[in-house]
Amino acid sequence: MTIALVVMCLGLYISNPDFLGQSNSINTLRQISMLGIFAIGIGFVIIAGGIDLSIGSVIGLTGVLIAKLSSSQLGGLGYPLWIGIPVALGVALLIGLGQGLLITRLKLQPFIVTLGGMLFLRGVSQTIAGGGTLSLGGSPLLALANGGLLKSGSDALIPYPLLMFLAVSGVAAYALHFTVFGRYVYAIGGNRDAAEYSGINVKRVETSTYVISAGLGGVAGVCYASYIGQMSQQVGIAYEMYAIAAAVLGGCSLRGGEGTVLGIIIGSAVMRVIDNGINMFQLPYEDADRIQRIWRLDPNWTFIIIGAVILVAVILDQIVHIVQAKRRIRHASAGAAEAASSLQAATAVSAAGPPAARAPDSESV
Amino acid sequence: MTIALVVMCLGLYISNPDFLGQSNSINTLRQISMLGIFAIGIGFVIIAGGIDLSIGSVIGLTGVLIAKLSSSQLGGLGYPLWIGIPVALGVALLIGLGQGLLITRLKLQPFIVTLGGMLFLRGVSQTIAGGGTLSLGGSPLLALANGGLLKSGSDALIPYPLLMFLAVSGVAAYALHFTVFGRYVYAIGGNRDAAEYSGINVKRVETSTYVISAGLGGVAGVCYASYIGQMSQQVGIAYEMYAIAAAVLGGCSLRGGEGTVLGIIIGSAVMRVIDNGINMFQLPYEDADRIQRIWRLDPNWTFIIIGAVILVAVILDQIVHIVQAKRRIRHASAGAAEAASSLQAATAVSAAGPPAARAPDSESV
Amino acid sequence: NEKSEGTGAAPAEGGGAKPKIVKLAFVTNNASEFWKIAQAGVRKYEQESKVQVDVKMPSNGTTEEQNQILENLSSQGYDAIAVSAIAPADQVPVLNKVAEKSKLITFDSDAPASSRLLYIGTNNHEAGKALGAHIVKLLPDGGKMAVFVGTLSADNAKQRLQGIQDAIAGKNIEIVDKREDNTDRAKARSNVEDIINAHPDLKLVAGLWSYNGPAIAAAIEALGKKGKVLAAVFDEEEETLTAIENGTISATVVQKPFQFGYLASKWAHELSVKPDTAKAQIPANKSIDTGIDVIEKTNVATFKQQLAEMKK
Amino acid sequence: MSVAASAPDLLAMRAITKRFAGVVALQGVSLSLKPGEVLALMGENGAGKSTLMKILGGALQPDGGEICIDGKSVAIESVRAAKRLGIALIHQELMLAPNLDIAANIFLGNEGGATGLLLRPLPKGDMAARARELLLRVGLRLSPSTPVSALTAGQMQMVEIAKALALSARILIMDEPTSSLTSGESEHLFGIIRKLRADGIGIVYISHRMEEVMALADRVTVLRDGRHVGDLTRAGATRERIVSMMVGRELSAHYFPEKRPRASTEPVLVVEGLVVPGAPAQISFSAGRGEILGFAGLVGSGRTELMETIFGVTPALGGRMTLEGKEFAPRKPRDAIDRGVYLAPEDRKRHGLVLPLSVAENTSLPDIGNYSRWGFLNRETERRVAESEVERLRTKTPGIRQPVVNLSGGNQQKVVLGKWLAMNPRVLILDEPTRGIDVGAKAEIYRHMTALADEGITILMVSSDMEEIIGMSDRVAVMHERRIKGVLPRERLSQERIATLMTGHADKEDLS
Ligand SMILES: Nc1ncnc2c1ncn2[C@@H]1O[C@H](COP(=O)(O)OP(=O)(O)OP(=O)(O)O)[C@@H](O)[C@H]1O
Ligand SMILES: Nc1ncnc2c1ncn2[C@@H]1O[C@H](COP(=O)(O)OP(=O)(O)OP(=O)(O)O)[C@@H](O)[C@H]1O
Ligand SMILES: [Mg+2]
Ligand SMILES: [Mg+2]
Repeated sequence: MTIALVVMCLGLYISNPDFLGQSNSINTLRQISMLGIFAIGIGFVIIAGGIDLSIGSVIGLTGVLIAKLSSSQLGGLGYPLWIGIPVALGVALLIGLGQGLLITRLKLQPFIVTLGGMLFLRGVSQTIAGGGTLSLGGSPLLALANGGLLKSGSDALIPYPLLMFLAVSGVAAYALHFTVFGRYVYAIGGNRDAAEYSGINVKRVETSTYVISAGLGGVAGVCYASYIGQMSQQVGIAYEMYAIAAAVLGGCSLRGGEGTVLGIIIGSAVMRVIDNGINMFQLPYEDADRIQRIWRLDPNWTFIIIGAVILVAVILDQIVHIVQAKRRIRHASAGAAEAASSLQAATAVSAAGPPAARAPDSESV
Repeated sequence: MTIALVVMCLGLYISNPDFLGQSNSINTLRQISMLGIFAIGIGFVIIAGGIDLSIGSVIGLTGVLIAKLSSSQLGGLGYPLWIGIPVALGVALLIGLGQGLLITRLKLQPFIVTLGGMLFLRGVSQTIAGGGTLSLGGSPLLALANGGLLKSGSDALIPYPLLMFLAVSGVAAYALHFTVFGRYVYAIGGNRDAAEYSGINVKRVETSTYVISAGLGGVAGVCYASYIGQMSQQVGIAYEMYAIAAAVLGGCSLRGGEGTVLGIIIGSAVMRVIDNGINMFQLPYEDADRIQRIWRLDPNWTFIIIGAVILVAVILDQIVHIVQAKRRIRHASAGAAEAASSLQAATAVSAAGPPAARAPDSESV
Repeated sequence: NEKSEGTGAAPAEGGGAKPKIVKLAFVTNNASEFWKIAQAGVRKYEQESKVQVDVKMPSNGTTEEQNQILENLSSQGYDAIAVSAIAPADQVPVLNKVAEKSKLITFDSDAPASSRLLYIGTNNHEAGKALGAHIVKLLPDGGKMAVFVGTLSADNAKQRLQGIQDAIAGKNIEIVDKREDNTDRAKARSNVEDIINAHPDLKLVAGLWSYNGPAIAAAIEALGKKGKVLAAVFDEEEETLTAIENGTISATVVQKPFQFGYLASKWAHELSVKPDTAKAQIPANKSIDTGIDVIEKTNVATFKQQLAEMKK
Repeated sequence: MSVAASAPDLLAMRAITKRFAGVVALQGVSLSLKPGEVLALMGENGAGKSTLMKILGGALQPDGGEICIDGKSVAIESVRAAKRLGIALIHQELMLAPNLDIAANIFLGNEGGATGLLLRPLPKGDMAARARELLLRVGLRLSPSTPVSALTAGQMQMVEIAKALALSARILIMDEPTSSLTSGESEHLFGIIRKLRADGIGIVYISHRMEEVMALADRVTVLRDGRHVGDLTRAGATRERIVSMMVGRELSAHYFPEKRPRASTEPVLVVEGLVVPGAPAQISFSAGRGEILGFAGLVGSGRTELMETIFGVTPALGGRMTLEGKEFAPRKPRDAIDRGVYLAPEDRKRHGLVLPLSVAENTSLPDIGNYSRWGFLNRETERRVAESEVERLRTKTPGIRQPVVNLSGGNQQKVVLGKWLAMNPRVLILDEPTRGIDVGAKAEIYRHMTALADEGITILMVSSDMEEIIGMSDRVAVMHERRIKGVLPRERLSQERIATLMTGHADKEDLS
């Protein structure tokens, strides 16, 4: 996937050097950061073999709660942010806990629990916002998404969401790759029974992944509230799909047990660069009247491009993997195969098949 | 889930007898039918252990294609319906084939392939519709969703979509429960490798499930085109979620290998009765001024109710299952204890029903 | 012979047949802030006349959902239904079916081909033209502009855009890009940022849907392009008005949703209880124009005040 | 329940009862264990051995009865509780996370450091070092960072043993630890067990290999149909006695059929220069009509992967095969099955069975297309076939509609065999066919194999059980490091010769 990302960025830069201009780079980094924060959250759940469809609604609800509690505008209660934000994040964590407990204690399917949660929480957002919009106008929260460190002109070179993303990535990478907890997450995703029989408190660890997911959804929700400046139940719709796509592009398998934080970061970047690229891509040309013109993507093609890029990226990625695996096997059998071909090349069983793994059809990406 | 459905229907009938009135019953049945048709399609995929997120976009694309090819309105090409419908359905089948081949031949994850497909196809719809809306005004197709058999007043007692749904259910139930193909679908969902080792052409069968899913998505698309009367890329958005929810409510497991056609029918009915119930539910009361009033659900609560009903339904369903399983164990042991009085008899183990699984924490619903 | 409940202090009609409850419904095309203002109008009328008007909002804003709501209301025997049709041309069969049983009024978005009795609202094409005229004023030397919207396929978006295009025709103003966000508000903002970055010579951005205003204001401010990229939008979101006050957005064209709510309720009620007199009062063109306003820096303060009154 | 002794029992299980839906797995079973004792737990397939041990290991909860450790009554409500009490259990079925490496699996749930705190850092280096030690101890020469998904069943089994050893438990339960190990590796394990015994560890040992029990056990407890039928001391435990207690009647302990005269030498399956994907050498051999060709080799010697290539699971990269003189180049299992070449895989849970499906559905799976008309399931034939296989192999199941997930390990294995026996094989490949199968059923299976061979069916039998290899094979191909080191004809079969070849010491004469 890294290759795909580099190719995309290069292509976009060639087509439009503004792609790597200061302003667009900062914006894209901010977008990647906001997606990445909750994609990492959902990554924990996916690696442990679950799924969390409610994360988009959690993002929305966190923002709506903050707006409701801390906005000084019409409809807001006007409490200070240091009340609004912790309460909203607390609610997010409780949602994760509730869903996690339903899934682990009652042994319900994560898909349906978090689908129910997604709808329910969207309804809660809608009710809190009274079906309308809550404005955060004038709130100091707005500085979060828009400000940052190292001011240069009107831009902050390191937007705060990027800092938060780096912090989240660091902690997540540590937790997932260097702690006992992370080891358990992988073990549960790889073989739940084996984990259970090894004495791991599977339910607790699994529940934690939902708490982490919802918690990071909450953190992302704070960022989005700040970025959008006004909240309604519309915010966050379908975000779970972007997060899942980012995780899967980054190497997570929905069967569980696979994926890395770095991969998810790259997956998030791919998703956001596609989005940004659709707006940035351009081709200068000269029309029949010899006027210099710039060709841009028709907005109707947006989805075609997103879909096609995702498909092409996973297909290429897979082909690279298959070719590598084949080469490795060929290499291992090199001596034998040569001797065989010299022995009776004519009747030789054709050596085409890609016997990637031991299982006849293990899938990847 | 059947119990949940009956309780819901009863409650709604008590609150508002119009719920079972002729007009509402027919409307609700039509809604159930249209959802049920493609929920059964996705059911094949889910039982075989896959997932199809593109079905909503297939529904939209089929409709858009029919409108483009056969509408006599602005933007339509005006070909007769007997060209438009088969072409659109053919395209749907080809989409299913394409996705199925990508998933099985390249061993890509179904989630990401069909997510890419979902976005791509929505873009195709949008491009075909030129970013706007294609009207089917005046097309005889409109009679499909609105007409039916047994006219009574302005209503047809048996709307055509219901007939189609019954036909689809019958054929699907036959295919899934009474044919070798259906057995293979369950085997693949239960253990893909073991199916392969048993000589099942796993790739072919799996690909077929995607073809079936897309094909039934196409059939549903025809119904929706007729029902809505105009098509744009907006039609079908999020329908895959309803279909998956219906299948899961109806007893399919997203791990594969579980589910029945009857269950999916009931799941579809639950989903649609919730939707309908939100509009039908009412409580008459007298307000402070002694004016007769009717309390209805605040529209902002829609999602809360849908989400809550789904959650409550699966939780109750699971509790019923757990209690039943316990009772069955107790029952079995009572019988066995008697039998055990003679050692010989104890060897003949009672042949009672399906027990809970051997794995420490198998999940259901 | 139904017993009236409660204490002895029963109202006069107690003991006789209960007065029939008039069932009235006001069906919007989605759930948004805009309709909260309309709802305020509905509530005001409810208080004045002591009837109940049920407000229904299709949460997803799809035609299918609205059709279902309409069929539902009609099968419950509603006396009058007011609706903002999502896809007027294609909902004619459903609307006509509803009109058979109930008094049907349209508001906000008309369905002239149906047998509705009356339309209350404004003309989105005219509203677009009004904004377009304002854009021409803002860009006397012409220049490039971009348009942002949820989905271009929506009727009101199409009409507003057409209005703008009609007004700027021949004025050397070019629409270089149109971007959809599919109601994702974060995308609404990042689209504006991207497009401003992709077109360094962009002069003006226009937002067609209500939340595009706040998104545009936030993007322009974050990019430090205030004054360099002008903005003209629709509707009266809070941030939009604030942005007009501080000059980030030049103007917004607003409808009068409160009037939709109030007038639609009133007509629905009157058509139900005294159909003959009410029908006689329907104007010949079967429509009541509630008009539009262009809000600029000069009149934004007054408008905000009025709005606050209405939302109370 | 004799064995009175002065020391208090390390472990005492009394009147344990366990019911499943449809089955009473255990009824009032008692068992005791002393420190430094090896207790063999014996019983037919489905007798309740694994269930009893899972209760002890905290993986199942009993419906009744009492468990005492050091004379104190304890409740073992989870695997964690069992570990706290010093109980370690090697499960009959492989229980490893395939996505993790060997070291991670060995220390799963036992990572060390401040216990209880989940966010403590993983002592990776420390674990790798200790894993290397443990691997050495069990005699597995692999790097601790090898992913478990790349291991063979035998290697995984040894990882399981290392994992249990890492716990330093007081009570060690081994549920068929040697079912996929060869004699050399088993011997190695016995060495470990003897050392543990000397250290005062109490060991419960379950196996269907009688000679192991004779060699190891201090005492034998026998279960039958979920009941405790009795204990035998070392002195009183003879093969015959154990077997008759297990099956409830006298049964000849000698279960290998009479060696029959070598069948015709007409070759049926000829393999020439076959390149198994990933293997460093070509493989050639041929198997004749009615021949049982055994494949011996150490764990990981490449027998399973060779069989999978012949069966078309991982198509060959080169070389040539002929079946009855005609080209045979399967690209997928269906190709092989259509030619009458069947494989009963070694890992029944992964490759052999669709666990949620019933006994009948699993039995009919490969063949159902052939006796169904127009794709319509023929349930009647399915039932008949399944019932006759259940009867033939004496599979213990509450009924043919029982999901196989609920059967005991040995009975699951019988279902795997039954599904191929129900069809008409030309070449039957059996990879560890009697893995986890009890003595009575083993004899049964051997009888069937002989009968099939007599009918002219060629059998390739991979086995790690030396007795079985010698007792059943007409010839034995011995593999080492993914090559065939030699093929021994029947007259030259001996344990020593096979063992020499298995460890890579070629013997010129044997290169036939
Ligand atoms: N989860 C379960 N549900 C239903 N029945 C079960 C379950 N687990 C075990 N059984 C039944 O309990 C009985 C005892 O099984 P167990 O696995 O203890 O046998 P075993 O003695 O270990 O046999 P084997 O030698 O084949 O491993 C069997 O009849 C089996 O079918
Ligand atoms: N998918 C794979 N990836 C890497 N190595 C593999 C894979 N499959 C098999 N191997 C290696 O191939 C070798 C042969 O394995 P195989 O299963 O054929 O041996 P075996 O003789 O059947 O051993 P066992 O008795 O343990 O089953 C082993 O060294 C194993 O590590
Ligand atoms: Mg067992
Ligand atoms: Mg093997």
